[in-house]
Amino acid sequence: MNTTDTLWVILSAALVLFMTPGLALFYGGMVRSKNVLAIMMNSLAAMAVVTVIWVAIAGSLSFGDDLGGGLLGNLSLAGLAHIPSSLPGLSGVHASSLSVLLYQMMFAIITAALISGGTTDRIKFSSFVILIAVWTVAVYAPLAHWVFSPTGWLAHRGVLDFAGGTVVEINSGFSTLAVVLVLGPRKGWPRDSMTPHSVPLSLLGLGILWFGWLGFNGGSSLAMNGVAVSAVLNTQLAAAAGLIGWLIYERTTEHYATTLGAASGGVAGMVAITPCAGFVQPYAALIIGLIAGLACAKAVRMKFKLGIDDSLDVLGVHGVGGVIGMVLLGLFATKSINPAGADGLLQGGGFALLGNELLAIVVTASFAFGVTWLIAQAISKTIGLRVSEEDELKGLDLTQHAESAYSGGGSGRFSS
Amino acid sequence: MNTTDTLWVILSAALVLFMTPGLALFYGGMVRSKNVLAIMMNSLAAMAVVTVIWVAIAGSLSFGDDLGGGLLGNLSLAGLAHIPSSLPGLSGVHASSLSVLLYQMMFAIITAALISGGTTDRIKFSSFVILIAVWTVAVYAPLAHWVFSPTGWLAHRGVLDFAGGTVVEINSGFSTLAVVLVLGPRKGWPRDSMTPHSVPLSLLGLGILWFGWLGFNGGSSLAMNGVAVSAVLNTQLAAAAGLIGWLIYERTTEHYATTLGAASGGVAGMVAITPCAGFVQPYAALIIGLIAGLACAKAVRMKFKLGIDDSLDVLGVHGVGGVIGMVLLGLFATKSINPAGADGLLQGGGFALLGNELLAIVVTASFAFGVTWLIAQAISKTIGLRVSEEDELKGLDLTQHAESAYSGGGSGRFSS
Amino acid sequence: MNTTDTLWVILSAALVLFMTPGLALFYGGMVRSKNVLAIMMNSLAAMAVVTVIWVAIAGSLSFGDDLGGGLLGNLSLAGLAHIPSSLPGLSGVHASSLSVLLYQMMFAIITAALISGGTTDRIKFSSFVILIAVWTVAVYAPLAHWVFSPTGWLAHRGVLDFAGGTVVEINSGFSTLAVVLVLGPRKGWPRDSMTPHSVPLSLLGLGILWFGWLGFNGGSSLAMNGVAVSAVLNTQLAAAAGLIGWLIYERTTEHYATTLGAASGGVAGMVAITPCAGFVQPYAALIIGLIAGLACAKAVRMKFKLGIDDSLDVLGVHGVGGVIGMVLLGLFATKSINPAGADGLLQGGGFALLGNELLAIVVTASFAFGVTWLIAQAISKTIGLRVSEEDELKGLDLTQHAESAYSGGGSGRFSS
Amino acid sequence: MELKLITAIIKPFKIDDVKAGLKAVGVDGLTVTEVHGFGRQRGHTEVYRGAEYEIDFVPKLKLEIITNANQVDEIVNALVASAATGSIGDGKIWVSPLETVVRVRTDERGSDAI
Amino acid sequence: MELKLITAIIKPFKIDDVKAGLKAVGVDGLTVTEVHGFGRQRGHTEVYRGAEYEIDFVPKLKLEIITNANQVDEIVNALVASAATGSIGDGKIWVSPLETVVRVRTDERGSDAI
Amino acid sequence: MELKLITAIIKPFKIDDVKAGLKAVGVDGLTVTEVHGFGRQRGHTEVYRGAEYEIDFVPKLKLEIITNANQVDEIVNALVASAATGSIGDGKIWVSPLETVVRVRTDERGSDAI
Ligand SMILES: Nc1ncnc2c1ncn2[C@@H]1O[C@H](COP(=O)(O)OP(=O)(O)O)[C@@H](O)[C@H]1O
Ligand SMILES: Nc1ncnc2c1ncn2[C@@H]1O[C@H](COP(=O)(O)OP(=O)(O)O)[C@@H](O)[C@H]1O
Ligand SMILES: Nc1ncnc2c1ncn2[C@@H]1O[C@H](COP(=O)(O)OP(=O)(O)O)[C@@H](O)[C@H]1O
Repeated sequence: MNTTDTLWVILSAALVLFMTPGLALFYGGMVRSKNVLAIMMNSLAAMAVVTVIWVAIAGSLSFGDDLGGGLLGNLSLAGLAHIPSSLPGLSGVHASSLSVLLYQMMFAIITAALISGGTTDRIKFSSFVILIAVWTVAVYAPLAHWVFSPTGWLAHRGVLDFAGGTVVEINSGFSTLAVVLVLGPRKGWPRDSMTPHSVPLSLLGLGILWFGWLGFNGGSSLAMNGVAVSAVLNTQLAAAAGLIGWLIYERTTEHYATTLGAASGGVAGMVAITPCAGFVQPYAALIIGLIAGLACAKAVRMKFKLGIDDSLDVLGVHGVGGVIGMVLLGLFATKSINPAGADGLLQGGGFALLGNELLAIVVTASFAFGVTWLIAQAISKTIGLRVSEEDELKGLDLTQHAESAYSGGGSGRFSS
Repeated sequence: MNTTDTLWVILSAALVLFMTPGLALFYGGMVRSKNVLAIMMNSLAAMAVVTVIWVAIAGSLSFGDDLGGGLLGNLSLAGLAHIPSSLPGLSGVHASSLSVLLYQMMFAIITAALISGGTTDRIKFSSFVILIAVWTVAVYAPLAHWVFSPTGWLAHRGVLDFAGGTVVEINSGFSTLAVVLVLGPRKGWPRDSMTPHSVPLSLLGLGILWFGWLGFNGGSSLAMNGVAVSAVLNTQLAAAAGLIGWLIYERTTEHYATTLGAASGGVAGMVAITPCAGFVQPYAALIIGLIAGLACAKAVRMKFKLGIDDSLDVLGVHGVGGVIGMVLLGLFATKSINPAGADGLLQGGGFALLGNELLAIVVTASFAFGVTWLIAQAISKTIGLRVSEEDELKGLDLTQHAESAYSGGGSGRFSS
Repeated sequence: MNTTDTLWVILSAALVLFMTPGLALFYGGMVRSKNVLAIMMNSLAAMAVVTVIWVAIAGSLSFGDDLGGGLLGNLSLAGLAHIPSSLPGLSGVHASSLSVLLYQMMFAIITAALISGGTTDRIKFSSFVILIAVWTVAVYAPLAHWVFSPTGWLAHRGVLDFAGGTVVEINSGFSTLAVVLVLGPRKGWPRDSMTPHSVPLSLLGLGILWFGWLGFNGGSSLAMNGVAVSAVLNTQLAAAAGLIGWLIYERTTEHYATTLGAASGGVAGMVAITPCAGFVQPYAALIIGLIAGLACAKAVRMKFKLGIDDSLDVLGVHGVGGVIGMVLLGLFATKSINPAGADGLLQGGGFALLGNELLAIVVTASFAFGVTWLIAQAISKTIGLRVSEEDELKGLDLTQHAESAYSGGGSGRFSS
Repeated sequence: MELKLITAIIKPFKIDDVKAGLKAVGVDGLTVTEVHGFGRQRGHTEVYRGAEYEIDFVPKLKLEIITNANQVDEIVNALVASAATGSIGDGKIWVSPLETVVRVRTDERGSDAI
Repeated sequence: MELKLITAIIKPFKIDDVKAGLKAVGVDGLTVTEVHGFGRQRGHTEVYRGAEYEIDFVPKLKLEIITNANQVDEIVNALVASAATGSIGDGKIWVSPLETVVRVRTDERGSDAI
Repeated sequence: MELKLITAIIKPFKIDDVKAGLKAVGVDGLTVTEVHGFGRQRGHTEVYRGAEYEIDFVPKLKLEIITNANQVDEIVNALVASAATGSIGDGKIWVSPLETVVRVRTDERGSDAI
């Protein structure tokens, strides 16, 4: 065990863990004040439930010995009781295996939490908990095995994905789409005004996400080396360029530049750089971020035409941004940054990598959408996925959690 | 000096430092809007006053050369001017001594800040400052010496406490109880409604606490090694299980699951794992967290019967959670995780460790309660501990600090 | 490349990055609710625009090969495409060069963002963006070269500045003064009430700033060693002492102690210790912090007499605090903490260092003020620096960004 | 012409419907206040760490409309029609006499000021 | 039956007492607004980085109660009894005439609507 | 002595001027409510991720002043003088009859209670 590498992985794990409360704030600020606790609670639930499921089984399904064909890991790591000094296929990694599993746990948590951005304001709390519990095992773990474990079939084919363009971003985007289609739009959407109740809360969330994302991408080198430094730098560059791209879109098409747009652009840039962070040069990171900012700004405006109430744009930002990142990785990847990577089309590597990336996009989107749709349908048909109309009107904070986010005080209502 | 170990300790110090503003938010959200600044100011005061006192004297009383019998350190480290390359009894530690003292300073800060959770809404600011200044020297430093310095009498007897189940958790719980008994309940408690003015602020605080606690427990290995990794992992597991435990309690006894309950459960789990983090296996961390979540949920509901206005449940969460952690450590500790530890009852180690842990619980609770009660009485009898009734009604923000937390603007009141 | 050093620098870079959203909150809480998004957006803009400009050119102007006379770097590092294994003059640094450039980028970002504290509530968003873009090249980069690059003329003369007392603090203070003089005061200032709309937001910002500043100063050793530990410790001590100093000023002259004062004092202490962090002993850090707290508390009260609406006191806190830090460094610097430093007047080093520090203060303040004034004038005379009176009255959130920070919900206004 | 003040308490989520209903009868000015009502409609329970609070105040909007006396009936009917959901808590309307109305901008008085 | 509107300005922390006092005389509906009052009661000073602000607006609650004319005295007395603390700033009560009251849900008018 | 209630809707940023104007004519008590007005004055547009919202409710302050009838004209004129900016949306004033006024603290009634 290399202690510096382990320290880097542990630090990155802490940063990724911190992203989930950051996401809770980012999302919480965007909903109406009657639903802010409910959506934050979804993130808290992910922090608790996914942790337990990861330790119990999902971590092992992802990183245990391959059961065959690169399709799934076995239960050798279940309970994290007996951890080999290096995980299957990761013998080149000198960070402690346990630290790697801890770090990867944080990815599963935030990916599950992302789904709440689509389902907010109407999903039953208990159903959300069941949804993400099943989904972590049935959707997340297989995808993580395919891509993040070197023994997985996509990784084995040569698919590159530095920190989760597929497993985290495309997966969350298309999984959310599936749940949203089963759930239906919010009552009153899009006619009623559903403005963010606290944009500063969302900007704070963005700040935490940005901070954490440096570890999210940086830590994926699983070692403190030049690749890690590049990954951190590229994340910063793509966030900046994404922010600028989104604002350019707004200014040129709609004559204003919003703070929520800036925040969303920063996220879009970081989403897109996620698969690329340790494989591309700084100039490419700027291009990738800029394109993602522009494209995701456009994408989130299309849901109104499609009539899909993906409330906080998980598909538009994470799904679309993830696809963009994977495609552009096929163009910009270069071994000069990471010898363990590959050269993309524009780096003289031909179409091989691009083909692999496209395959991974299609596979991830289809698998995530399909299986999640089945899970959502099953829950919907049994215990129900959605609160009653009356409860939705009153707000989920009161009706799901018996709480008000903000209260004045006296008589439970007036400041005294 | 080992640079990686030092880096880990410094990073952990920064994370623990960050927990105190996190606590200020966690607490600040739970009080009425007229008292939010006052309780946050208590945490700020701890960050300032305890820092100075620690450097001047308390750090040396805790970690200086033992004066005899393991009861107190001498003043060899006062002013942090002449620091030996290893602290007394810590020759196996290769992180810089100064970094260890810095890291330990952060523990003293947050422990002092925790007291404000019981005394909120009615304690005079100046009295709070004097209280924690004296308390850091008279209560915290001796306890830290007994348990955290290997030359302290409890440590020497074989008491295990990884990161402060006694020094931080039981200590803060019972110290707060003492101050609260001297102070009396808030005017109107429990009849009047005193609902949290901003639950999102508390959830943000929880997010920061969770993030920081990874360093709080992880750093206590004072080295980047397998024990540190275990400690971080166990903290995450206990937080998750504690959150689940608290919600189970709420759902089964009161038919709802609240976000404040989830946050409180996460804290309860982390409190209980604090003494255990580097000594137990992952499955044990889950059990410890779960029990703490259930038990603390029950405990906070008992103050109404006892008529003790421990306003934000420092005793119910930190006192009770700390006791649970220490007891369960006596059951679950295992040398397989940490050869420098011991085997608990369920790990074939017999009753030796359990006995030691029980002794430490009793000693810590009695000492903290007793000495703090004397300090609080002395202040109460001299300059007074409590604001006037009128000031309490108007709120401490206005009357202690001449500020309003939130204001509309124009004419000092209306947005313009 | 030393991996531990690199890890420390990367971690510090992340911490400094996090300070900018922290600053956005610190500032955001202090303005009226109609301008909170606008001022936060200024920080977001700095995170995006300065990043791109740094990579493109400013990083190279700062740390590229000296063009002659220590006045400016060349474009050898432009685009961060070809990075030597050590930067000019920094051959003793073993952290990766790219990590150092990343870390330094974060300094440029926050220094630009600081300017918004003076210009808030009335500056046009587009003009602010242009201002900081030009300023990063024309003001920040030269100063960074002079002081932070060992090949710069001030550094070469023997000026000591550990983490930016000149480049960050004095620079931001006097640059802001220049813009504010061109811009003029806010409509209604100082007659109208302009109370902070959310002090808890500011306190949260302070918490993040304090956390991040440990890395801001600590990382400036560019290595994990005893100097880094001292720098982190001294930062904590000066923050604590600054907080206490400011409160002492308030209590003795105005009979109250405010939370915003506490927060401001913490910042003042950290500003003043910034140039000194790795060069002085703990007792000196306490003195420096205390003096800064007292002096900056006094300084911010003088703007009313001078009639200068430096709205959130960038000059009073960062300008004055930076000057104090540089002067006191001339007194307290000691080679016993950092052999690469010098001995100050009180440490038997004579007037040499003090003279250098005074020179650096004068040079920085004049250069920053002068060039920034020209830039601000140029913008003011062309596209204009300030929004219309009507827009200022309505608030910048609505008129610059088409957003409201807080909204109730239904009909865009009332919670439903 | 005599002037009246119509005050209506309504459920917040009906504000858009009510605005439309009022527009249809020619009302193009009104003032809205966020209020809390107490009446037959049950409130709700909130729980924080086991402490239960019965909140019987329900959020409502209060609308104030100044109008000529001859339009009162029409407006009241429009309010009832657009604000009613049929469930408890739909609110109240009351009408009070006015003696003067002034437009601040122009100092116009009476009907002209509306 | 004639109808009246009783408006009361009270200190916020008295709301529970007042609610109880009103219940005792048969009032089971009212509407509350958070307001700021200005009067004899002194406000307070706030200070932010040395800038002092005199805030003379004091938080109050405004209660509006529609009732039959014959109950006005009883209700006003109950208000006075339950809201008074004896210190400056306890507030005011005023009574105004009403011409109609309507229950939105049922379109009932007059006393039936209360 | 007859009593009246004067209600004024004003632009929020005029509150200090209005307070001064009222003091000059001897008003030393009033109650303020934050309200939203809808009228001729245009609102504004907000945009969040491309979703545009027209907000036509404009923030206003409502002032309520109880006074003796013989002072009504003077107060109304002072209000107009101090609240007017000349641009659309300056607000309205209306005057209503009152039947009683009570000071809660002392149970004084009528003019003495003001
Ligand atoms: N006597 C009253 N005086 C003033 N307002 C009242 C009165 N009674 C009811 N209200 C207002 O009307 C609202 C609805 O009344 P409620 O009794 O709940 O149902 P309904 O309108 O169906 O009779 C209340 O929330 C309150 O705001
Ligand atoms: N002339 C007035 N018109 C309207 N409201 C008033 C008037 N005078 C006082 N008030 C209201 O009554 C409250 C209490 O009045 P104040 O003069 O402070 O004390 P008191 O009620 O003891 O006379 C004020 O805060 C204000 O809300
Ligand atoms: N008919 C009305 N009833 C009640 N309030 C009104 C009415 N018309 C206007 N108002 C109030 O007066 C404010 C100003 O009215 P508006 O028509 O915008 O401009 P002006 O005062 O110049 O006529 C509105 O925002 C609203 O609060």
